[in-house]
Amino acid sequence: MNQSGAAAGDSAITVRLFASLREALGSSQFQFDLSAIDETPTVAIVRRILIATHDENWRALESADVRIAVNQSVVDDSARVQSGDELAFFPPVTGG
Amino acid sequence: MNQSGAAAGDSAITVRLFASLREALGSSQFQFDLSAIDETPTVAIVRRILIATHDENWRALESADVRIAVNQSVVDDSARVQSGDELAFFPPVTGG
Amino acid sequence: MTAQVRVSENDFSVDIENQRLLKLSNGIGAIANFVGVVRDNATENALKSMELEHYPGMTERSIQDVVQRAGQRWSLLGISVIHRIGRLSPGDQIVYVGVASAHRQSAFDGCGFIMDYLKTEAPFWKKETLDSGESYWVSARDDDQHAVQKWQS
Amino acid sequence: MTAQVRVSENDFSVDIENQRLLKLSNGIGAIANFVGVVRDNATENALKSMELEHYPGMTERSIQDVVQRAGQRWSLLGISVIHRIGRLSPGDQIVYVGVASAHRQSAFDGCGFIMDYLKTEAPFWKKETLDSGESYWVSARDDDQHAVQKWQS
Repeated sequence: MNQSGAAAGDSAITVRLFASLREALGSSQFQFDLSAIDETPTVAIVRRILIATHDENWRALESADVRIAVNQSVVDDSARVQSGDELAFFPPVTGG
Repeated sequence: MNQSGAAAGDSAITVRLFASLREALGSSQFQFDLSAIDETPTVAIVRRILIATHDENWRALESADVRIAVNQSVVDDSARVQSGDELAFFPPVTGG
Repeated sequence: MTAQVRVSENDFSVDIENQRLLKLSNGIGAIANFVGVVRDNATENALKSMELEHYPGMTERSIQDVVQRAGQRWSLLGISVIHRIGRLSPGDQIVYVGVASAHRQSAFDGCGFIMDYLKTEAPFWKKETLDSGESYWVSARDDDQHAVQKWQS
Repeated sequence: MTAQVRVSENDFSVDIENQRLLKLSNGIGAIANFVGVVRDNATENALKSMELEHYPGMTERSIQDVVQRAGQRWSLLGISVIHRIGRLSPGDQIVYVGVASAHRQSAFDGCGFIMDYLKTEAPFWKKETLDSGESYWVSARDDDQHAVQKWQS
């Protein structure tokens, strides 16, 4: 994938990770460039690429427990993302 | 009925009235002597005597709405009272 | 389970009462509260004041009875009920119920149960006075009689 | 119906928030409150502190969404929700829900509904640290998933 500056700025999404996922994956937020793939990939495709391009820990993203939000609304992994979107992965919520 | 001092003291109950009943009957509390009647009359009998020996307003005691308590526990008019008891009549409660 | 019941002319603080509840037990994770407030019912003529009459002794006893029934029915860690008497104005607090538990559902259930039975069993009576000077005893609501039925199934 | 949602590191006063609710509308006769508290769950090893992480922006949005659904479902006169974030200690207040209504049943229902959905939808995560130094993310409870089902019938 092309993660170089200019291209990423043009057609990137922001990926955010929270709580136990953030700790397990060692990252809270990063840009993910869409320019090398389908311009509006599903979350399932983005997730598959993230797992393929990172270490073993990232398989945690595949857990049935993982919740997904696009632009701060909960979706399932068939939802599509496009440039500028915010995609978040997080564990089941435990507030209140 | 013998409502004279000494006798009433020996075998009397305290009758209490609350809220709209208190206002309608113009009394909040009085002694009722049992010595001239059955020593353990039912509340129904006491009520009948109270109505018979007072003015028309006291028919308010017959209303189906009127609640009865003996010694601060809710009962129906078949309950019996004896000397020293506290008998209360009141309208449906509206606290809270 | 520790329970506290108070009938008083004085106003109360929910914060202070909840902090007292928290001190009654370890393991409290949830407090359900109910606060009753003097509502201005009148459509044309505003409410000026409300007078709360009660049956001293029987009020405390009947609230304690309701509170103990709630404590037997649910796993609760503390209950506190305060009911005011005397003269109140629109917006004034009338009644406080605080039910503490480990988790929220039993706290909510206990709090609702106590209010439903308090409304139909505790000997309090409200008399309202309007700005016009007219005053009347508040009528019991059929809704309140129906409300307790949901706890009897 | 007016609603207020706040996510904050600061503690709250139930009294102050309830008084704010009362100013939102005429005709309020009932306020149902829920207060969540940091519970010491540990049996052998006491809880030292709790860290509350959240998803800024989405938390406020998801609570507002739950609050609006409650306001559409029941006849309510005001809703206020405060949820704390950051580091908390055992006994500290975590969440405040205040639901104002003319009569108590809709206030109770709205308050229970908001808590049940907030627990399953609002993006907050609790991490507990014990006196031993051990720390762990709190697991979601199956009970919380079941709790929302009662509102879906």
